[in-house]
Amino acid sequence: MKSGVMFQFFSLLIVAGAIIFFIQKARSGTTNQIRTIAGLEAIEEAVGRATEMGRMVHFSPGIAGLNGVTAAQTFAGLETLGMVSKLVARYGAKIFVSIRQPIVLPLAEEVVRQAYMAEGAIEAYDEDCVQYLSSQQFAYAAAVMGIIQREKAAANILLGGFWAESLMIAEAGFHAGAIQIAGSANITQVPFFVAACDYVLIGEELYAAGAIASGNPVKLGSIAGQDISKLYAMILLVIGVLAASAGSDFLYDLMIK
Amino acid sequence: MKSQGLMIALTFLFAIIIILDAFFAVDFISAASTEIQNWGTIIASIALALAAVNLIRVHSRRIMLRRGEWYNSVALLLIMFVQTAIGLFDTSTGDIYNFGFNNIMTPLGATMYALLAFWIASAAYRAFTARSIDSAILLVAATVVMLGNAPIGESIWSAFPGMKTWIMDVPNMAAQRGIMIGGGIGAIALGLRILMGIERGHLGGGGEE
Amino acid sequence: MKVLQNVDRRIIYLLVFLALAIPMLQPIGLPFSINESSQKVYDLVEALKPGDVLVLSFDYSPSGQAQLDPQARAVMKHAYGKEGVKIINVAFWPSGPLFADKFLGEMEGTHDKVYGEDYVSLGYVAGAETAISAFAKDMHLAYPRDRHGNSMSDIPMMKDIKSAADVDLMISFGTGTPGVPEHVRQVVTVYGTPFAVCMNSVSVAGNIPYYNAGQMKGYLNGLRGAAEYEKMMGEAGSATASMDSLSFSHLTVIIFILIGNIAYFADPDRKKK
Amino acid sequence: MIGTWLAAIGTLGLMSFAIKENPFYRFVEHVYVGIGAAHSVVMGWESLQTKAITPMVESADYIKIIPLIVGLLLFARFFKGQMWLSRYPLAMLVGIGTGLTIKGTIGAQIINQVRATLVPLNSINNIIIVLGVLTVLMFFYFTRKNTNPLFNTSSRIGRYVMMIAFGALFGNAVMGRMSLMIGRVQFLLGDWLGLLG
Repeated sequence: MKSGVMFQFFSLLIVAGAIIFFIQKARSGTTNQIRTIAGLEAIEEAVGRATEMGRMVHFSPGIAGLNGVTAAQTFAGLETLGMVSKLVARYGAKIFVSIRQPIVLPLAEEVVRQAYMAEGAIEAYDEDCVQYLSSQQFAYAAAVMGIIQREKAAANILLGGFWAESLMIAEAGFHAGAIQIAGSANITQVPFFVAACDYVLIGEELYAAGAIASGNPVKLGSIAGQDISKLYAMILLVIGVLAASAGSDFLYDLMIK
Repeated sequence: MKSQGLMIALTFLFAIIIILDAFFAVDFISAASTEIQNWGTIIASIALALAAVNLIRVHSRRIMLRRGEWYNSVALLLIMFVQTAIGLFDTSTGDIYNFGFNNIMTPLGATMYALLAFWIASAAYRAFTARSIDSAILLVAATVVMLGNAPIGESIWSAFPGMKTWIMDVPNMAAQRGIMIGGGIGAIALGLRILMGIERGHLGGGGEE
Repeated sequence: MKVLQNVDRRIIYLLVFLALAIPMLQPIGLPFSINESSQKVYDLVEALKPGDVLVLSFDYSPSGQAQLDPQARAVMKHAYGKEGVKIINVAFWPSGPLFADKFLGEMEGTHDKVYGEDYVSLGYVAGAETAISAFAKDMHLAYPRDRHGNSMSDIPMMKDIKSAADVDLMISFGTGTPGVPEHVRQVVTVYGTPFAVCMNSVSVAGNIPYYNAGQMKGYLNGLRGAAEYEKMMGEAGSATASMDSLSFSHLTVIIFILIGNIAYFADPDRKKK
Repeated sequence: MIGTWLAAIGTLGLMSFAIKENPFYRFVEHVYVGIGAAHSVVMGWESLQTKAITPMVESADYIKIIPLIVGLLLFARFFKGQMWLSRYPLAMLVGIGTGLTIKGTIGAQIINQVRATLVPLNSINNIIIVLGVLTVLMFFYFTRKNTNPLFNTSSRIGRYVMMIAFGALFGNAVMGRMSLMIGRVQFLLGDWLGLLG
């Protein structure tokens, strides 16, 4: 073993072991309880309000594609879209989904159609409710702003990978008086969402929301495994800090062994 | 050879070589790890041309069908071909290539995101409100940091830079570290799901923050 | 109050533009102090001794140029003035080498470093984190030739420089991904190379834990960081000249937030929304 | 001179978006996409020369032919029915990337971060740092009951600590965005119009 990496190596074994174990356990049917995510709970209220007011619900799954590290955010967005459109179909509200990546369009259409089908409301499904607007980041943002303002959206739900356009879209929703629920794993954009939106999903909450909305066992299992890994980090922290306060650096030294 | 199993095995093999090399000093693994990393940079070099090929397909179709603003597509392809040709013959160190880079690409790229100064000001005016404890804390901290960053803050009250430094180095550091540890564990979990063959079709990405 | 909430956005844009432009035409030169993190970058460069190896990594694109160019100019000027320091310019973003070339061109004749003996430009290699890792592991295999087509084995100064372990200081000029986390993961953690960063302001908050943990020894924060570096060098440049604009644009944003909040809380319809 | 004018026209073209989305803006935007793609091709080609062609020609390192061919398979996606071939280079890239992420993250982003937090609780700042890191981790701990009072309190504190961090991020973002515009205004007033000393 190289010097200075022993502790890292065993920690990696613990982290990887926990994650793999819980994924396998979830695949074999064990379910885990997950804490509520306020933004996810608020979706029903937002859809209900849109129904009462007779105005539309706007949804965007972000501007990321299906490749690369940010794809996970798009998938989480689409998973929550399934839940949103089921509620829309159940209440008889209207939804509009804005798409930036052409490759995401067919997936989003399918998600919405399936949701209407599951609610037995396929005749109410409007084919034009999912639309590709533009591939260019700011042209997309401008188009979304236009739609939100024209239609006076009652709810604005933004869940996925967002970049610099986040505050433009959130500003438009705020000005239209919409209930805004937003979330992204791109931490740099979360501040703008917090300042302009009613409910915000912070970072990994987005993935958890996607896993809850879809009930995907692999993702739920992975979350449980990650939690055990966080617990491991917390335990190290507590022991190390108590030791350091008592004047002992044993863990501090052990960690670079 | 269409088998997904083979591809997952390949992914697994490459990843495991790099991981083993990080922890164990074995000569042939180290050599293999160096070699495949250099292979990775070769494949990534070729991948840089993918966007151009994609643009040629999309825009040549638009031009042929005279669809939408097809003349913009002509402009796009024209400048792409000309600049590529200059770059290939003159290399990126050449004066003609740098003329295009310095006078077209750089100002346009810089302006694209400069517009954010406008958007952020307008959002500040119209949408950023302290309507919950969360957003109130955020806006107060943000204001202090802004006054700590801008020289005028110091002129107003000399304590602002110190307050800013404290916010950055204490509460901000703690929160960002918590996020970083959680995110790191999430990244490892994603990696494991890829290696287990559960998560498919990922390719590293990146961009401007 | 309703009027306040419905001001045309173009008027807001115009006010921002004026807040930036007027102080440029009529500078007042408000004083500013030096942040400790910037001082540390300066001290790291200042402490380089003859024979030390410095790597400058250009990891930004035109979008980040407004903040990174002044930083890079100031730091390069400082570094190239240090006698006997060997400098390696690399890039992990495709625009990086062109920026490096631009500054080297501007500095021609102001320093006595000789290409190949005292400094070298290795250029860009694709692959982001993979390229960074390959470079740190074995520079000769990662860069068989330099940016001008010279074979690496023919470059005298590279004879004794093999991996990141031979580097005394690495500075990255970065605005995104790949950037700080990638360098920390593949260079600092593995080889213990002292590392400092010149970055855009948006990236600063998220990278602070690396600074606290000593993985990043110092950093410059955007345009303000560049102005501080110019001040430490004793040569006011474009960044220093823009500090008044920075002040008034910040003031504008703060005032906007205040007015927006007053209008919001004074709006009687707010509860019914 | 011509260069400065070109740059100024382009800059104004993109800035016109602030007034209204318009045809001139779209034209300039297309030019930007075109030249950006060209830059990727040129730099990709030079990187390929450095990494594959030089070693093969100068050091007879013929094994580099393997990644070269595998890399070219990336273009198989543009031929109907051959998409699967382009997954091989991706599988390799993802393998390397995943390996680097896993081995890099555990040290740099987890162990070293925990280690740097092992401070004695002898000052307010240290207490805030330790509690901050712990409560933020608690906030992101998902598999638990909603009624757990320890978790509920701590994750609320974690949330507030994060809000301060987001405020810091916000404040710095304002500086970053303003700096970008300062760069353009300096160019327009100085380099182009020559109004700045």
